[in-house]
Amino acid sequence: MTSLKHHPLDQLLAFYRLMVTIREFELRAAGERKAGLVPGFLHACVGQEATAVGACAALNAEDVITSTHRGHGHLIAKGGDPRFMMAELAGKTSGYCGGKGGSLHLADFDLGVLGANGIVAGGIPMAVGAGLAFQMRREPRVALAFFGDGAVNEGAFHEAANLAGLWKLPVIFFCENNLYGEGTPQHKQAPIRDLSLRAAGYGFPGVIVDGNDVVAVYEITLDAVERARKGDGPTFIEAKTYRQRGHYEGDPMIYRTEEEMAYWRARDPILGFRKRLEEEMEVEPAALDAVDAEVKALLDEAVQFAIHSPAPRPEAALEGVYADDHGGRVF
Amino acid sequence: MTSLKHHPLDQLLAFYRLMVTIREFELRAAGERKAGLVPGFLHACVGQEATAVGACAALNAEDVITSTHRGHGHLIAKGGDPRFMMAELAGKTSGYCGGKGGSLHLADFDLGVLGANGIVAGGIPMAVGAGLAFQMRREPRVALAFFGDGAVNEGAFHEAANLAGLWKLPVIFFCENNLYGEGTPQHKQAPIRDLSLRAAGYGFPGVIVDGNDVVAVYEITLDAVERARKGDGPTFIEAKTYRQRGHYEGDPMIYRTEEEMAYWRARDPILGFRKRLEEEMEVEPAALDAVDAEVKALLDEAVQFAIHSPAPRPEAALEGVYADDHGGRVF
Amino acid sequence: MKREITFAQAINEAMAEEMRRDPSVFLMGEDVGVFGGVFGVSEGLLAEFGEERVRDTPISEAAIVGAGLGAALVGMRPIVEIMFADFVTVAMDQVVNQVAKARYMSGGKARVPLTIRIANGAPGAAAAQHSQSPEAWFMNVPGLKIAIPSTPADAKGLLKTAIRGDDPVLFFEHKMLYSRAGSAPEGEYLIPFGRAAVRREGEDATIIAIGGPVNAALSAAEQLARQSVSVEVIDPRTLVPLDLDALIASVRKTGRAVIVHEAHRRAGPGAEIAALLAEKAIDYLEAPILRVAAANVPIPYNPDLERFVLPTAEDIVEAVMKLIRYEI
Amino acid sequence: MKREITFAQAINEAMAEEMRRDPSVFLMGEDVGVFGGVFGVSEGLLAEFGEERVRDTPISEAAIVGAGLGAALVGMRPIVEIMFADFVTVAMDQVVNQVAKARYMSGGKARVPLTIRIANGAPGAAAAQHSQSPEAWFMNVPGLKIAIPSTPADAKGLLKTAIRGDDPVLFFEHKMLYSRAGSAPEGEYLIPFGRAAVRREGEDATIIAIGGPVNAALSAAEQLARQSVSVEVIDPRTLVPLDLDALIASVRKTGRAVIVHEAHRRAGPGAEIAALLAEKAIDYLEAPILRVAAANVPIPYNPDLERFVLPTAEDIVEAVMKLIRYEI
Ligand SMILES: Cc1ncc(C[n+]2csc(CCOP(=O)(O)OP(=O)(O)O)c2C)c(N)n1
Ligand SMILES: Cc1ncc(C[n+]2csc(CCOP(=O)(O)OP(=O)(O)O)c2C)c(N)n1
Ligand SMILES: [Mg+2]
Ligand SMILES: [Mg+2]
Repeated sequence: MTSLKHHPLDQLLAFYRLMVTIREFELRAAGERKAGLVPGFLHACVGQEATAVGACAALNAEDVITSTHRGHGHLIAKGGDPRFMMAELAGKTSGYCGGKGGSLHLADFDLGVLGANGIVAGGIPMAVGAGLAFQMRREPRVALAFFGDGAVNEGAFHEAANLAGLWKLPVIFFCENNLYGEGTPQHKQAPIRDLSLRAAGYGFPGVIVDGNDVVAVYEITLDAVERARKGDGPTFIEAKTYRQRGHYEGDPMIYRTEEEMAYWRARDPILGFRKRLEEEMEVEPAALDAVDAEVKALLDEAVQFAIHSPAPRPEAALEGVYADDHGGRVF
Repeated sequence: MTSLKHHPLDQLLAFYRLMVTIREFELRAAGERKAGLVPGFLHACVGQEATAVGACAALNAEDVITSTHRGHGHLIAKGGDPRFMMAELAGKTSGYCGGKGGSLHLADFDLGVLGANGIVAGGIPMAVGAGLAFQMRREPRVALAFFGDGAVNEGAFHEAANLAGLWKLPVIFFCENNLYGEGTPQHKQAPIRDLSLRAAGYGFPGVIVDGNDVVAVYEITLDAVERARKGDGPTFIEAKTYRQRGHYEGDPMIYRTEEEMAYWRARDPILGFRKRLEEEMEVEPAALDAVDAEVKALLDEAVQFAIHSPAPRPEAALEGVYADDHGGRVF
Repeated sequence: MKREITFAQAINEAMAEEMRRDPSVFLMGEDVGVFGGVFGVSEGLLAEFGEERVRDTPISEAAIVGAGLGAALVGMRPIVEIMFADFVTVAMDQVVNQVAKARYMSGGKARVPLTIRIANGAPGAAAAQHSQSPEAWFMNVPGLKIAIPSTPADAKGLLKTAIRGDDPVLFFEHKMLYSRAGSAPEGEYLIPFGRAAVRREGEDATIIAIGGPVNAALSAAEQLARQSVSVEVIDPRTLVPLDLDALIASVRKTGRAVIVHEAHRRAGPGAEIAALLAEKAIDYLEAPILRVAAANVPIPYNPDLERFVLPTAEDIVEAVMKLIRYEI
Repeated sequence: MKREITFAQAINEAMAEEMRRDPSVFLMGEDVGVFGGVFGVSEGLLAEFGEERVRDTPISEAAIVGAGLGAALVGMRPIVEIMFADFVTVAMDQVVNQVAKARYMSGGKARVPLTIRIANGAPGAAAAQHSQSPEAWFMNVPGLKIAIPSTPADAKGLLKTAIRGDDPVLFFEHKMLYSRAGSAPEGEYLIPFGRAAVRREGEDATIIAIGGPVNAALSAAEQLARQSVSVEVIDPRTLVPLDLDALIASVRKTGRAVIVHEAHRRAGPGAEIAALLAEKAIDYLEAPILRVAAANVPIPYNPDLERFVLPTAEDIVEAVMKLIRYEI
């Protein structure tokens, strides 16, 4: 386990706050889905907050990420505003995508979030393209692609990894191996347990990290970012983690055992980190409680913001398809 | 280098005959293309005869292969009749596909040749499916997929390899690494030189063989076949070889040097093997000359057969799309 | 005997019956086994047929479809499930270049008894990558057959025909139909391809409705009946082959045609049907051919926007009334 | 100044001019660099612009298209070449779900200045996997624009517009056009999307011809003129947006329409055009709308069979004559 002492307390507290924000966002979103504010699919990343936060903490504001169907955490970690996120989930005009994208397509180009994605592995080539642009323009930026253990078996991952390895692009392949793709366990999706093994076939390093240890994730991503900025090319980071909730909200979860879930809940990335903050960094529980309370207030506000934001006019459905729609003649 | 002595002379002579047949077929086909008998694209495998012959010799008649755009050698090695092949190249009814497929789509299901393919890597999943059927039916058959070094960067290869590795299917991934995909050298297509490295990512062995040594190819494929039949799953065989002619007939070949070509011509699989037959097995040159002559006669006959076979009626174009075309209502 | 079952159950039953009947039939796809299919369509099949014949796969659509083809070529009758039609894009080469053409390219020798089940349509607030209806792309790919049932009975009868046939079939199942119940025969029941069903008879206009929106068409017809407009509703059931004769016969009778589907309007299945009518039935037409279909924009997430984009019963009523009122 | 250049040279020139003008424009694809493109279209570009901006790629179409999208999203203007239209199938998800929808899904925020050049059509005896014309699939995918030029001048003018625009464009180049010469302006020359070109004026019938077969349509018109049938030939040049007004105006004048393309007839681009005419121009029509297109079978290898399947000038003449002789 990495030591917390090497890191400024401020930063550690920021990690904590972000992880709690993500957790709280997911729980609130799930609740609001039941309550009817959120109409669409939700894929919560509860249990995986450390990967999002650790990885994005290693990036600069100018760096970009591509995300997945389970992307709320990535966006929050990259600076996303829970208000605009919740409003998007509610399909409101004030949402990140004006209500047209929903959870699966959250994007904020200003924050360098090129988009969540409804297609497993669909966003990975995009990250490679961003990395290519950065390399061509001699910009010291990197692109980080988040994806799951299931995505590693899609052709798009493979082609993208090969291209990035070949051209030594500043791209980080960040795999959140949470042991399942929907209801199918990872071991029934690939014949290997350590997916980072595949990196060797693309000519770049593959490393494994405890995905529930936010500092470890941060440190290992920093290394990869440095490599990428130096022009040494991609790194495949495999973060071993676990999704604590269903694949989607409403998932009956018939495919896994209570023991397994309990095992992983005992390794919860937030509770564990909180404990370490208290023990290793001697943070007062009250200080952390205060953070929790602030986050709750933030999320209260986000929900209120979403509720009170206007719904789009139905005709807005016809806008935003093209930069130039030739006066509507393109429809 | 493997010793010839371990193999019956008959078999070695059969290898020789098949390799010469392939070479002769390619040269005649190229000639007939210039002469006008063959209208379509041709991708000759001159220089790669040892891979086709060595690999297919390790298979039984009931085993199946999938092939590529450079598939004449594979078909001949699996028992294809040069007459029906040449007739297909000429677009005649007596051709393997009745003139509808041409070089790119040669297939003979009776011989277990599931088809050449115009799509790079397109046939690999098919081989996996055949292997799946064999496994499900408890048949001791294997499926071997031929593909090139370029194909290894397509998503279809990756997905197919993962599936075969996962399900331990009786499939052999046979990569003919001839150093180029069209005009682009292998080292500009992937960051690794030994593509067999990728097998580890799919949980099965990857092995390398001198693809210009027919006996070595035969032996290594036999091992893979045995593994597959035992239920131990796939093997990735990477055969290092070289295509001596253009990517296609007519290729200006501006992308490679005369030195490189000369280097590989000096390692010609047929000339080398012939020399070894003469030296190690003490075969009389005259005996080999006789084989050459017989093959030439066979190819003369094949060309004549193609020339004198009837062309299809134009309306035949509308036949053979469906097993049941609902009295034509499906068009 | 008829009884009420859901569309999903009908599909389940068709698969189960065919798997019992023929050991070469098997199912593979993502989460079709333990999970029973994300829409519950394959529930119980794993228990009855075991892991070998009800196969959970990796997320590798190209490999799965290609493996289905390979297995079919050596004598199996695979059923491959594509969870959302949007994902067929990752298997597009296998469907278009391999599956569809294997037979023709081999000079008519290959037999490809492969059924690809594809869940299409908008399930509601699923946004642009989980709501598509790409049937028309495949109508443009000779070598495929396309079934698109709208009732449990048709789903059962057409799927059994698809599985037993020797040609590759894309079988589109609209997600909003899965939970709809309807009567469907027990046991052996096969519906031939290429026979449209007249869902309702009428005199004043023909609605040709495809897949999911057949129900909207029927409710539109109901509303129109109250306004004394008598509408015939025809469901082609298979797009390839298409029962053009039935469509022409109806248009000949009514003189007016509205085509309804959930695919985007531009170059959707309705384009082909309209073009065929404009070629073969123009003399019978007393008014323009109208299409009621998804607007030419990606499907938005917000349900109000989505409703605005998708075809509704009101849109159909309006289109029919436009034709009724039309004067040359 | 006008001079004669080939279609391939026109495309080359458009790319070179735009690359000179804007450093964010670059080209990537299989063998576009050292080889100069398998059809020679990018000859000389590597020498002028270097390996960074003229990039030979691995055989990984999904990654290439996706990388083009990613680069576009962060400010580049990539041109991606798909060597044969048949191969766009392996990149289908990227084109359909990512490229086409990126802007809409982000609420109109993404800018996707990406041009995907695709060689379509049958080059002769190339068989079923190297001869396809899949334009119509993409007409059914909102978010894309589609250009399909038939002359060197149009190729140049439309490609420059595509590269400079902020929307993703699929740019279809018929392989048989590459070596055809025609006059084309030197230097700056941009053609707006959505403006059809009247290639020949006429009174008796309208031929709407798309891409490669525009030439066959013109030669059919020539033959028909000798039989005193005056035919108007219209080339839409872009399918999305489509210049429907121009098509309607012509049909209004002639009363007869034949649509010609090399895509398969069923659900090809002509289906949409016929459907639009059947909706908006039915009152002007004196005869059925006919389509002359590839038959609904995979493209066969044998050249005689291929000719039988593909649309020819004779087929067009026959279709026009059928309309001329048509009596209601
Ligand atoms: C191409 C494609 N196939 C299937 C799906 C359906 N699907 C959505 S998420 C998912 C599982 C993804 O697993 P993984 O990559 O491990 O991510 P996780 O859900 O575990 O975060 C599947 C199969 C999809 N969205 N896209
Ligand atoms: C999907 C796809 N992309 C591109 C092509 C064009 N193409 C045909 S062969 C070839 C090179 C293949 O290289 P490799 O796999 O090494 O086989 P080789 O030609 O060397 O035998 C390419 C790019 C194709 N046929 N299919
Ligand atoms: Mg997972
Ligand atoms: Mg090669």
